[in-house]
This record gives sequence, structure tokens and C-alpha cells, in this order.
Amino acid sequence: MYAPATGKAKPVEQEVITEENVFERPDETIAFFPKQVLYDLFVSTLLLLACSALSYVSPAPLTEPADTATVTYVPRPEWFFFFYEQMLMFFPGYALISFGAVIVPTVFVLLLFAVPWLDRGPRASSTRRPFATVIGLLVVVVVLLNMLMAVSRIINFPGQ
Amino acid sequence: MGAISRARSQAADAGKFVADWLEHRAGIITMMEHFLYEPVPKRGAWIYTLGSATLFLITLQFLTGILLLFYYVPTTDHAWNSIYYIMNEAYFGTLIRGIHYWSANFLLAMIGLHMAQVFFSGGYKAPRELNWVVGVVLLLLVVIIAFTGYALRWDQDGLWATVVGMKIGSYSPFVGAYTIQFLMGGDTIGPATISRFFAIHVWLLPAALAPFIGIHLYLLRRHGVFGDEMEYRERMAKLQERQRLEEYEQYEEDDGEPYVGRRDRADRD
Amino acid sequence: MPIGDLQVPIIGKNVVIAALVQTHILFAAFIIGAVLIAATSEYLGMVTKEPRYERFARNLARFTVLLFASGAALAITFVLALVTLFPVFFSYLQNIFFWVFLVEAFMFLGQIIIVYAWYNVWDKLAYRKTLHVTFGFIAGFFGLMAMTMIDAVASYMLTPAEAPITNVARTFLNQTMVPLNMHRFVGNFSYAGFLIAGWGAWRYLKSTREDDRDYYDWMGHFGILWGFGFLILQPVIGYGYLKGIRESSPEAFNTIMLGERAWVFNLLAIYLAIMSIAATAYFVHKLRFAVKPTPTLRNMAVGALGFTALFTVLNVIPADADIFPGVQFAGGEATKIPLGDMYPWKFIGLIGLMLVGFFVVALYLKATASGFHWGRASRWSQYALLICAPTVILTMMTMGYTRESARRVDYQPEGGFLIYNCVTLQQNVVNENCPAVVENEDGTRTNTINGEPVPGGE
Amino acid sequence: MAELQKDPMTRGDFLGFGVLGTIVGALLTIPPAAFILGPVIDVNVRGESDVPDEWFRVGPISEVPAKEPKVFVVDFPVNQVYSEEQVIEEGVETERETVPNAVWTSWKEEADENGEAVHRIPEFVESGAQSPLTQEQIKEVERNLNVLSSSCAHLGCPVRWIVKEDGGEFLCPCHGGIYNINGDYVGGPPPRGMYRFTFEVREDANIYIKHEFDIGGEKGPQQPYVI
Repeated sequence: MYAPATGKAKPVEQEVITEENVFERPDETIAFFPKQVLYDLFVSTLLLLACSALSYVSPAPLTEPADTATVTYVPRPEWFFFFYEQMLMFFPGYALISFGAVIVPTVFVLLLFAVPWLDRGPRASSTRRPFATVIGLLVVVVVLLNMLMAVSRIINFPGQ
Repeated sequence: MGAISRARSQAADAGKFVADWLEHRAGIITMMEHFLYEPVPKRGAWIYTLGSATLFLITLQFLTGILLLFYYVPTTDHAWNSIYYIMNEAYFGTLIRGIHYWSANFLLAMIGLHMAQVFFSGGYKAPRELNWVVGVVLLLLVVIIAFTGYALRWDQDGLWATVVGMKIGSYSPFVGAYTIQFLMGGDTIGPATISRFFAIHVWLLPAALAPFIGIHLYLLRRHGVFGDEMEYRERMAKLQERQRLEEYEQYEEDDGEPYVGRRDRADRD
Repeated sequence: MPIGDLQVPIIGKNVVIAALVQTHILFAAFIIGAVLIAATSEYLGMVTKEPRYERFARNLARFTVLLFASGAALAITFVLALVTLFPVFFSYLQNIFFWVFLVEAFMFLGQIIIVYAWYNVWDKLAYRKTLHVTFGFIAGFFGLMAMTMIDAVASYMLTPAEAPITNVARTFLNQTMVPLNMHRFVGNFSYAGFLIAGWGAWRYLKSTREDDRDYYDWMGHFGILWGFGFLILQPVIGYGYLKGIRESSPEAFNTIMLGERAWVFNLLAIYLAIMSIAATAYFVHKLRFAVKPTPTLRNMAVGALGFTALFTVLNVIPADADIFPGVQFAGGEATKIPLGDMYPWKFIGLIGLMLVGFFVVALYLKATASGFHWGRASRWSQYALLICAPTVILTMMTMGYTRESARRVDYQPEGGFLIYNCVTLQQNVVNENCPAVVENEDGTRTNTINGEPVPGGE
Repeated sequence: MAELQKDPMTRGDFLGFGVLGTIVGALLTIPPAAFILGPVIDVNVRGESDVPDEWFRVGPISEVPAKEPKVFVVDFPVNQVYSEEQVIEEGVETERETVPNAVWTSWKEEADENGEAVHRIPEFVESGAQSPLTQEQIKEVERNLNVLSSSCAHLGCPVRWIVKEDGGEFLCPCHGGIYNINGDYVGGPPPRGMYRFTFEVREDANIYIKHEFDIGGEKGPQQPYVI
């Protein structure tokens, strides 16, 4: 009634590996159910414990009620918008603000969508496709550095 | 001794009967088997938990979000008080809202890691391009949900981050004014702003997010987990071995004498 | 004689420090850049199996090891000079940055051990190339960490955080720490790259044997690729750096950008012009020898050369007629030169230079991927590389002068600060909200340097 | 499962799909779009603003000090959703929703020949203004008064007044935008000076403003985007 699924992949000898079917099947596989689900559950429990502990150690923030007529409050973006706010700094002046704030992120998102069609090389490992890897690392480094610059600007702002 | 063994066999038969009945009616057993016993790559199992951790965090957000709905009131003068109530009066209120807040932060970090892992391991190569596109759509939805969610608590942080965010939005060419009036529900911040953000954060975007997660998982299961090239080391080695042998025969046919060694690449013409 | 009153007879204290630190930085910047370039070249040699990468990596490593000792000697004499000539200031700096200096010392120690070991085991580890290459990158990493620590001190002197020195985050991550570190990280590669290109060109012109000509022609190409490739990143990082200075030390910004030392940036624009035009001309010339000739790309490259010239000249136009303190024409400060002011003209110039630079480098990399016929480059292209080498050394020294003199806010020979708005050149504390001043319990404030109470402060 | 069966589609079926499809499609897209985009239509097509087009009292001009700006808080009633006038008139007892705005008021400052800052505060105001002001007194006050919105022109953060040795300046804490006491642009990322409210001074020596910025030039009064 139910098809028993074999654990081992088909014996490799008879199969002729060609350019197309080399990525057909990994060398060694494990069943999803016991092992992989266990690893996933392990990581998930860690995350849940972290969230619960943090929600008591440093509770979700709730500052004083909103007041649109304040002149003493210093607005700060959430941490995941730090790099975006810092990147805006590189586009001063009337024409460049809308360019840097809207057009640059839209172009970035469109490029992100088109990644599979921009990098069509056969090989998947990052050492075999240096162009894509270098650009990927560049983007990661620029984002991290902008985040760091935002942090140093926020903690050092002469206002407070 | 007879009673226990008889009870066990009766239970086994009953179990089998139920399983067969369900299988015939809904085919659920085969579906579960296909879901659970699918072979996945072994070597990098721990790295692939990034994706499932993201899934877990999103389900956590859905759960705690729905729980928060029981107490939250989306009007300008009660929003803050309702959250104050959750944090101080409701049993485990701090925990539920804490999880919602912290797992949101972890979710964005985890999505970053998951995307980086898939990008650097080349997981978007054919035939998995669509799954990458759906992933980017999920990323955008989560970022906008995070932005709208930040405003709902209607405290100083929330309000002013929204003011700055919308003012940035108003700089977009052509549609700048319309998007900001749509988000604010008029041309100034008021009660309509918070109810619109509430509607977007609680229903519009999660309702868009859920099916895309479904598609993401369906596409994953359709092509199987790619993992990393390290999962295909042996097959790659066999392929290169076979190609090299073919190359040698090619030399022998062209030159007529057995192959003696690789011709120097920088041979000057 | 009170402490710190030691005077150097003829040339004065500041010139001693300046001479020592300028020469040291010329060695140190090259060493940090060259170690990483050699490690990358070794990795490329391992991957592409071409012998020239290996030969280049080994020679560069030997040259770096030779330079290392003298660079270190200069550094120690520089610290010695600081301790003797500015004892009060240096001991105060040590109070703030003791741990940073300690970490820097250990990073320097690590760098010494690994760079020498890395070079000497070149043959022993030949069979485990990957391990040897990782050694090279670790050596480079140690060098960068040592530089990061020094940058924390240097950026603090120009833009001290207003927080008390117990606030480690604000003191280390002060306003210009991150941009300065990025600027120097990129600067090291660009500086080392141009020097390598200059050396390659010099040897190419002198070489007689055929394979020598190929090798040194390739070395010039490899050097200029590093040099110009990283040079085009500098404008945007420099912009971030200057914005950081403006936000936290406005007078320092005015001194170097609008005040008496504005000519320094005109000089920098001239160096930038020479290097950019020389590099782009070299690229255009080399495209002729590509294995897969691409005529369309070559014409576009010629167009790019035109644009580079246009944008660099736009950057060189001074803002007003007061070119150099003492050299004015037609009314000096008052007459504004058209196309001269920063916004929008110099801004367009810099952005244009960067975009054209990216385009040309991408074009050139595409041609490099398909390979070149080496050994046939013209003499003029090598002269272009030869000009770049001294220019990049002059740029390094001008930039050093700019940053250090930014604190000479009031331009009197005796005026200016050692730590901006806090410790003056005569090593006494200036105002009360400077981190050197500590608020004790009973509300009075004492100056931690000489212990005297500081008036006011409420 | 039964295998697939593909019958050909006749012209009639196609027409059926067309007509029924348009009906359902139109009903389920046009009204919902208007429903959601209501505010955009109100503001852009019918030109209504959420804030009634009336004058709101800011405060007496005597309270504005000579050398530095003073912030007043003005509560603008907001006609949005459940706080619209029509809703309230039908006997539903809800007090009006208001958006408090911070308004910086200061006397104009100009530098005379030798660069000294001169504050244009009229004498009769300094010596305590009697309530029925004459017309030209009003004219003089209106010429020398700055009534500025506290929202920074760059990204809308609340602008604050920083006292410095030579007077002071408006500073936006978010990105370091700097304006002088008259609200004109001095430095930093903002693309223009601070927004000015359309204001008038009446006989009772009080300042009255409307909830709109007169950015002047061809665009004329501009409905404030945010706050």
C-alpha cells in the first residue's frame, strides 16, 4: 500500500554522470524525518529560549506615548534600517535625496530579483564563480560598514 | 500473559484499520511519508537549518501576533494604553510581546543569513531560479511588515520612525505624494494612519506572506534541497575523471601517438 | 625645567615628529598592502597554475620582509620622540588608549612572527599550498588589526568623543574611526598597487631578456589594476570621512576645506588627475594586446579616457582666486572662479570620475579574463606607470599633512590642538567639557593632566 | 484519478466568460480601489485637507523673547475617519481628535554692516503691547516675525534650538541639519530652509496660523505632508 522509500541513493556505478545530471542527487543523503527535523528543532528551541529569555531580560520597548509636538525627542531608526539611513548620507542635496532614498534601493531590489539570470555559470560553488562572489562580499561589507558608521554616528551625536 | 498480548494485537489491528481507512479516503499516509522520508543532503545538514529557523520564527510571529490581537486596540488614544495593559496587566503579556519583538529582530537577521547562505552556495542556479525570486518577495514583505509593525505601538519611537519613513517615501518620484497619503489616510497623521498601518500589518501583508511561504516550500520540495557543492564532491570527481579520460583518447586520435603530457598552456604561436 | 618643556633647537619639535611619522607611514602602508597583494597573488597562482603569480608573490614577500625591519625601527623612534618631546600629551593618550596600544603591540608582534615565518617556510610548505596561502592572509589580517588600533587613536585626536573616557564604546568608535579605517584600508592597497606598477614599469624598460619583459609587463598591469581599482573607491569613503569631521569638529573641517589649508585638497585633486589619466591611458593602450580583440570596447575605453580627463580637470579648478597663502591673483578670496565650488561642480566631478573609473576597470577586467600578449607594451605606457609611483607617494604625504594639520585650528605657529578642542599644542587643557576634565563628587572639576581645578563648568 | 478531458470552447462559452468576467471583475476591483484610495482621492482630486481651513491661536506676541525662539504647541483638529465633523454631528459623543504641532516663533535677525546680529523686535512689543494694535503695528510685527514648523525639511525629525556662544542655531538631531534663527538653511542634508506656517497677527496681539506651509514660489501654500 505505501511505497517504502530506500535510504541509500541509487548505486552510482551504473549511472553515467554527465554535465547535466551531476547535481541530480547528493553523494550521501539522510532522511528528512528523524535527523534533519531534529537539527531544525534544536535550532528552533534555541531561538525560542533566546526570545523568551530576552523578553524578560530586556523587555520589548515602550517609551512615553506619541507626541507630535515634541522638540526634545531624537528619533532613531530600528537596527535593520541603520545601513539604509547611513547610506542616505552619501546623497545630499535636493536632486540626490530622492535618487539615493528611492531609486538606488529599487535598482538594488531589481538586481536582487535578477540574480539567477545574471549569474548563469554551470558551477555553483562560490570559488568557481569569482565575479558573483566578489560582488556578493562587496555588498555584505558595504552594508556592515554602513551599519558600523551609523552606530558610531548615533552614539556620538553632539545633541544629547 | 494472554490478556496483555491480546490487548496489544487488538490495538495493532485497530491502528492498522484506522490507517488503512484514512489512506483510502484521504491518501494522507502516503503524503506524510513523501513529506517525512524525503532524502536530503547529509554533509551540510546544520547549515540548512537556517531556512527552517526562518520558517519557525515566522510561525512564531503569526502565533504571537494573533495572541496580541486579543488585547490590542488600534486607535490613537488607546493604542499605547492597550500595549501598556499587555505589558503590565495581562498574564505573560511581557513574554508574548517580548517574543513578538525579539523574534522579529531574529527573523530579519536569520533571513539575512539564509539569503547569504543560498547566494554563496549557488542555490539559485537552474532549475531553482523561481524559488530565489519567491524568496526575495518574502524578504520585501517581511521588511514592510516590520516597518508597519513598528508604528503600531504609537509611542515616541514608533511614531517618529514612521514619520521619517513616510517622509523618505514621499521623495519617490511620481508616486511619492500618493503613497504617503495612502499610508496616512489623508494629509496629516491622525486616527486613520494607525488603523491603516494596523490593517496592513495584521492582515494585508501576512495574507500575502502565507501563500508565498507555501510556494517557497512547494518549490523546495519539488526540486529537492540543493545544499552546497560539497554535497556533490564524489559525483563531480567521477565526472571530471571520465572527461579527462575522454580528453586523452581525443589526443591519441589527433596525434596518432600515445598521450605524453599536458601541452603547456602558454605555448607561443 | 618643567616636564614636557624639551625643545629641539633648529627645526622644532613638530618637524621631528612629522618627519619620523611620514617616513614610517610610507613603509607601513606599503607593507600592509603588499602582504595581502602577495597572498592574493599566491592564491591566484595556485588556482590558475601560471608561474608568474608565484614568482611575483615570492619576490614581493621578500621585499616586504626586507622593508619590515626598517619600518619597525622608524615606528619605535617615532614613539621615542613622542615620549620625550610630548610626554604630558602622550601619557594622557596612554591613559585613554592603554588597552588599544597593548592590543596593537600584540598584533604587531603577531605580524612580525607570521610575516617572517610565512616567507621562510615558502619552500617547506610548498606541498601544502592552501595552508601557506592562509598563513599569508593571517599575516595580512594582523597588519590590518594593528592599523585599526592606531586608527582609533588617530581618529580620537581629530574628533574626540564628548563622552568621559570610561565610555569605551564612544571613545573607540568615535565619529571618524570607521571612515578613517576604511579610507586607510583602501588606501594601502591603492598605494602598494601603484608602487608595484611603477617598479614593474622601471624593470620592464631596463629588462633585455624576453621572459623578463613579459613578466615585468604583467607586473605593471597587475600593480595598476590594484592601484587604480582601489583608487576609485576613495572619493566616496573620503566624503564619508569629511562628513564625520564636519559633524563633530567643525573648525577642523573649516581649516582644511575652507580655511588656510584648502590648497591641500587642490593639490590632492592634481595628484588624482595625474594618476587617473595615466591609469586610464595605460588601460586603453593595453586593450590593443588583448587575446580576444574587442574593437568596440576599445573605442568606448578611448571615450572613457576623454571623460576621465574632463572630470579630473573639473576637480582641479580652485574655488576662489586665493590659491595658496601668498599666491593670489585678481582679488584673491573675493573672486569666485566659475565651476569651482564644491556643490554641485566638484561633486559631479568626483561622482563622474568614480563611475567612469568603474566602467574602465570592468572593461579592462573583461579583457584580462581572456588574457593578453605580454611583452609588447610601448615605452609611453610604462612612463605613465612610472609617473604614478612618485605621485602616490606625494599623495600619501599630503594626506598625512592634511589630517595632522587639521587640528592647527588658529594657524599661529604656536596655536592648534593635539586633541581637538581639548589638549593644545602646549599640552594644557583648554575647555571644561573635554574628556580630560573629571567631575568629582562635590561638583568641582579637576583637570586630570595637571591636577589643577578647572573653573566653571556648570 | 480520471484522466483529463479537453472539450473545445465554443464562441458562446467565450462570450459568457467575457460578460460574466467583466461584471464580477468590475464589481470586485473598482469599488474596493476607491474604498482604499479614498484619502488619496480626497486630498488630490477634491483638494480637501484633513485639517479644517481655519485660523488657530498660537499665543501672544509679547511672549516671544528677543534673542531666541520660543516653541508654542498648537492643537489642530483632524478630520479623519471617526473624528470627522459629519460623524460627530449625528449625536455621537466623541471629543475631537487633535494633532498637536510644535511651532517655533522668533523675531527676525539680520546682521548689520559690521556683522552684528540685530533683532527686529518692535519697540512697542518690548515695552508691553497694549491689546488693540494699530494696522501698521500689525504690519511691522508680521514683517519681523518667523513662525516655523518644528519638522525638519530633510526627513521630518523634530528640530531643536541649540544655544551657542554667538546666539544659537536650529539643529535637527537626526542627520545634523542646521538652520539659523530665521529658519533659513545653513548646513547639513536638508534640501531647503524650515517650513513656514501661513500666519497673521490680529488686534488682540495674538498670532494665528493655518495648518499649511507657504513655501511660496510657484507652488504656493503646500498642504503639510506629515504632522
